[in-house]
Amino acid sequence: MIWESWDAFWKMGGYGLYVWGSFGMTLICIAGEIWLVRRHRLQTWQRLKRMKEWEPK
Amino acid sequence: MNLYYYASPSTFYPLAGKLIPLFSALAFILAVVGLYISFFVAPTDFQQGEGYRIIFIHVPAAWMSMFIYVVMAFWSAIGLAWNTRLSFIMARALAPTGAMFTFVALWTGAFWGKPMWGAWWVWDARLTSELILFFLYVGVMALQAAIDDPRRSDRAGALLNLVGVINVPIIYFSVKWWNTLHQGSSVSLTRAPSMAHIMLWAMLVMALAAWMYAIAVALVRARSLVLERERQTDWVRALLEGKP
Amino acid sequence: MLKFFFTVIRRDVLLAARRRGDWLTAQFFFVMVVSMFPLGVGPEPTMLRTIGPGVVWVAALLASLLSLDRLFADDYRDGTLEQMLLSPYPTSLLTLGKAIAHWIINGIPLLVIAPVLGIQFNLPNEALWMLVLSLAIGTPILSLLGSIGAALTLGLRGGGVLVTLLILPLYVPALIFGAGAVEGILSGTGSEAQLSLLGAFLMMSLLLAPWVSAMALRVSVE
Amino acid sequence: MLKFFFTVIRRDVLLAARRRGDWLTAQFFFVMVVSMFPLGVGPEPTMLRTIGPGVVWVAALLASLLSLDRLFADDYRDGTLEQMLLSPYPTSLLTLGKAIAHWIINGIPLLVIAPVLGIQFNLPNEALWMLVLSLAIGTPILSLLGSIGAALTLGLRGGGVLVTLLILPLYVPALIFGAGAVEGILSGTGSEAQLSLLGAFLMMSLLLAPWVSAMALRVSVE
Amino acid sequence: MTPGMLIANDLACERGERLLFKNLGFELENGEALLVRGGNGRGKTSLLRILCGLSAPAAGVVRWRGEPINQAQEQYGREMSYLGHANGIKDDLTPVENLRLAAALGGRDLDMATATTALEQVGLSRCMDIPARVLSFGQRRRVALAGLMTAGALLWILDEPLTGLDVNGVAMVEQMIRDHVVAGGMVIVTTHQPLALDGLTQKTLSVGD
Amino acid sequence: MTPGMLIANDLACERGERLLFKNLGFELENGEALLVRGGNGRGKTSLLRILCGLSAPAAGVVRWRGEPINQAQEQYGREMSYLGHANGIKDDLTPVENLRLAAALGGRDLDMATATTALEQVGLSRCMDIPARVLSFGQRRRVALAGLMTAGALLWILDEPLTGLDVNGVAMVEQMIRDHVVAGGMVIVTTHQPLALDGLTQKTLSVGD
Ligand code: HEM
Ligand SMILES: Nc1ncnc2c1ncn2[C@@H]1O[C@H](COP(=O)(O)OP(=O)(O)OP(=O)(O)O)[C@@H](O)[C@H]1O
Ligand SMILES: Nc1ncnc2c1ncn2[C@@H]1O[C@H](COP(=O)(O)OP(=O)(O)OP(=O)(O)O)[C@@H](O)[C@H]1O
Ligand SMILES: [Mg+2]
Ligand SMILES: [Mg+2]
Repeated sequence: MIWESWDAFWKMGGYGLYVWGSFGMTLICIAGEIWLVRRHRLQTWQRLKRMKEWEPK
Repeated sequence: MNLYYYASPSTFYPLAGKLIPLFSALAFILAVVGLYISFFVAPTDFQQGEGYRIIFIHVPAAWMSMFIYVVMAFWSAIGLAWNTRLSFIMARALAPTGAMFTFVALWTGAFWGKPMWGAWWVWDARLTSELILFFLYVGVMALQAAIDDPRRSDRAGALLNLVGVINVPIIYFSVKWWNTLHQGSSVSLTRAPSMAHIMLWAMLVMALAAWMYAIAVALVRARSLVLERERQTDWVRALLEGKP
Repeated sequence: MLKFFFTVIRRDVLLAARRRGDWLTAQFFFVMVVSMFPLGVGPEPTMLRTIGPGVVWVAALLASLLSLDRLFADDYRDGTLEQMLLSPYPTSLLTLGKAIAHWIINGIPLLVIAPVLGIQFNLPNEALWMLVLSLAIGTPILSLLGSIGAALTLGLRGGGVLVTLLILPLYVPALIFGAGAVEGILSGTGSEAQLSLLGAFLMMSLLLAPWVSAMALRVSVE
Repeated sequence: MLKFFFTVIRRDVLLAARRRGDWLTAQFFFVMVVSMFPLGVGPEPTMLRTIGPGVVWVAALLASLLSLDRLFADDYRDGTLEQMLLSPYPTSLLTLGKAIAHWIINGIPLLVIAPVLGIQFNLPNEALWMLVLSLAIGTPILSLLGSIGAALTLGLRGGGVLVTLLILPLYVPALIFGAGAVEGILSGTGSEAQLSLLGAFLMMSLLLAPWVSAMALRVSVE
Repeated sequence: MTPGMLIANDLACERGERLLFKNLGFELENGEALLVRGGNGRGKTSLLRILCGLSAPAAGVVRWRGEPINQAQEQYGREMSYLGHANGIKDDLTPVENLRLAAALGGRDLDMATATTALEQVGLSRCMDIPARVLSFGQRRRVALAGLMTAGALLWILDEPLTGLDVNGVAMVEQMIRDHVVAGGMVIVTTHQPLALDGLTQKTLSVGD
Repeated sequence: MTPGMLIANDLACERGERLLFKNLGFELENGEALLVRGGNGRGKTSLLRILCGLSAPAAGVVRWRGEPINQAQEQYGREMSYLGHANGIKDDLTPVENLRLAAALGGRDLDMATATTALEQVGLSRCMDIPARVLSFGQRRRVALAGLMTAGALLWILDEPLTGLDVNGVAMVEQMIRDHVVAGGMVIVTTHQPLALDGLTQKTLSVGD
């Protein structure tokens, strides 16, 4: 373990804001993309299903 | 409509379905390992202190941003040459992920620059060309979004992609050269001196994780697109009976 | 009456929401134009800081100018403008509503983006705030004055020149006061004077522009 | 074949001559944008001289972009584009012709105006010449690359701004080499390198752009 | 319906160097239809635009309930509907949204159900939720007609309402006009196609030589 | 006229979510006219655009003299004329200039006199030198028709050529088509109005359900 304490870990030697700002934003971006992708998939599925039901036969 | 035209999406769909969990798992494991190395194994940099740890996310993101653009252009070229629907779909599915990585590279770069250079942004060659790459991504996505007809939108996007990929190196070198010409810039990219092996490894692992992640996300997106495009076919109709 | 006014606004915002692509594109245009300048003039930070406010303001002006030419033109082409002119309400209400909608759609996003661009030019924090403030007062002026130009261009074929001629000079005070306010911060000379002049200019355009553009519209559609 | 090509050019020039107003607008826009800068960034002469070439180049870029969105759009709306596509000649001839016509209409006037604007920025004589020269090589690139964007966005709502978004990043090398050539003169570092790179870029666009925009046009009209 | 009365006196219209028509006048009361006739380019469209107040005549005056229409803009705007060569629908909105917005701009409320019914009546039941831009030429015209129906105006001014309509569409427009006039409305219409309006009080006006 | 032959096999067309038509086919030879029928929004315009090569079918192929049209673009472009819902004339040019430019773009020479004669034939003798923008709806259509006449193509593809034309105009178009077909030309036409083409070899094609 190279960190003395968790506190030191979060402070990152004074660079906490920048390091966590970077990693945090990356996390947000990735989580957001995953959410969007899944929503897109569900929406497509539902829309296609609806369209199939409404189709004039 | 020949068989080959339709056959490939219908085989692709279930195959992608199987591959997605695999790539997601790989991405996750690699990310965990990579993060562990970056934060708990890699030592403090003697010049930049702990701030340098941003590199473990910044460099993989920057690599991916460029790599994905090239892959997109590759699929676009194939699509235009052989008129295969699946290639267009792949090109399209990659764009948002590429843009996301570009954004992350810019963001982390800025968050790195502030402590290192004292400015969020300087007009350095690399930064500038990354910004332009971001514009290129946004352009492709905006164009595709603006066109309703999928066929037209695929082709238009692919053409723009190709023009872009020819231009990217030109842009990169012109920007680089532009920057060295004016010696006014008081700061320059301070590279970490001979990076320790461990750092290199962490970066590689993280880059691999990003790569796996990109594949997984693009496949999910491609699957939705395939469903949408092939909705008239029997296999999609049969599929819709089941669960998502 | 009020309902008509709000319907006009709601309609334009709805249409913009339908074409979200267009709308985002306009904002990106703003970002890109600003980013082009350093490429043209070179990367030197102190010089960029000096020209920063001016560049952002000129780009805002161009962005609003670009989106303006479609303010009435789309409606004119598909015949909806005729229908709105035939509605029982005063035309100046229509023009005011459309100008305000234009500001909501194109002006407000600029306010959000501007500080980010300011950072690219290394503007200090107070200057960033002043940039947003001056744009907040200034962009409605652009929309209002611009609606006059848009109305005039409608009918007069090749009246294009006339509009650029008429409207860009009218924008000049907004540009000078707006960019001046930010530079006042940079140079430490303060910026109250410029801000209040900008405010007065806004009031004046708010009072006059809707009438003038209503008249111009009537003439153009004839 | 050649006749078709020249007819395309002649036609566009004729149409521009008919709508002289529109045509003047683009030139005015150029002048206005450039003149707006001293107002926005303040009157200091040395600073103006440094930013001069960049500002003129960016303005030229914007002016050519503005006129681009109508390169094919007008013909598309009234159905003449369909007719031209149905003609027995290759589409790339059409796109090349239209790009050249665009340059004749919008590029050449810029060359004439640019030195006058350069004077406003206190550029010395050799720099003025270099400005004209670099624009002479650079503006055809803008027309050629722009025709790709215009073809891609044909018929899309808000195509005008979208063109900007697609094409501005591609213009970057032209901007850098062009403005760089002039600044090379100002700083005494010479400008042959930039000029030859600009020339190479022109050659490349001349070879590729007409084909790409022909393909794009076919895709868009579908 | 409320009584109304449109009177045109001595109208003249000049376009370019040419006098399209002059000394043109008529009166129109409730329950009457006015058919404007004339070959291509005789000035029918120009006349209708004058009648609804979009352009001013070179001479003469148009009165609605005795008042010149440019002075009674508010009331006239409420009681008159115009359908021109352009359809006046937004490409980016669906037909339903188009109807509802048009109504709101005219100061009326139109609920979803009424709008849907009107669109069904003009035969667009399958195109309710696609943007108008992808509709065919005739379908767009039908959206405009549905708008006319929901506007509930007293006076209709229709410039070639039949362009692009198929046979059913033509019959539908004829029925619409007939119903409106029988209910006491007023219609001014121009068309080059035969329009079967037998049984109605019809006036005819020829424009141009 | 030179012999020609247009064959369409198994065409299908998809728009948005909907299949407009499929398995549509026909053959057309010299001296034959093809009437495309179908109500609003059935896909007539979409079919004609496929036939002239402006858009690609979802399935099937169109052949001109045995070759797929996208491979024979040059020849097909020379021998085919298309008139769509849009007129294809420039608003800022006079009718004469419009005709001459269109001819030049098609690789033909058209002298002033011929152009003037064609315009007189379609009844535009009084509008020769005003910009097309001020012409009436029907007059613009007539300019497009004059362009069709001067093009001298073998195959005409006409999408509702009668819209906006007055009675004389309709008779004129009928006569044009008749003359062209009798002289050995080929015509594909769609319209909602009755079109008197008796005495010609006519085929009919119904689009959509
Ligand atoms: C917004 C700001 C930034 C952007 C857009 C950016 C962009 C990039 C790109 C595109 C790369 C990959 C280049 C390659 O692999 O050849 C990269 C690598 C790198 N960046 Fe950044 N960067 C930014 C800020 C910074 C800052 C502030 C630092 C350090 C103080 C930095 C240090 C590095 C290092 C060390 C590499 C690895 C170089 C290599 O692998 O050869 N970057 N950056
Ligand atoms: N500036 C002008 N110079 C000369 N003539 C003009 C000008 N503006 C309009 N015109 C003429 O005025 C007439 C306009 O007529 P209008 O559009 O009212 O005809 P219309 O009866 O509606 O015809 P259509 O049945 O074809 O729609 C046309 O004959 C046109 O040529
Ligand atoms: N994106 C889309 N989504 C749904 N439907 C669409 C889409 N694009 C086109 N359509 C439908 O395709 C049809 C297009 O038909 P087309 O224009 O060929 O009709 P048409 O037979 O020429 O009709 P008209 O007689 O009215 O001119 C319309 O019914 C339209 O609603
Ligand atoms: Mg008319
Ligand atoms: Mg049609």
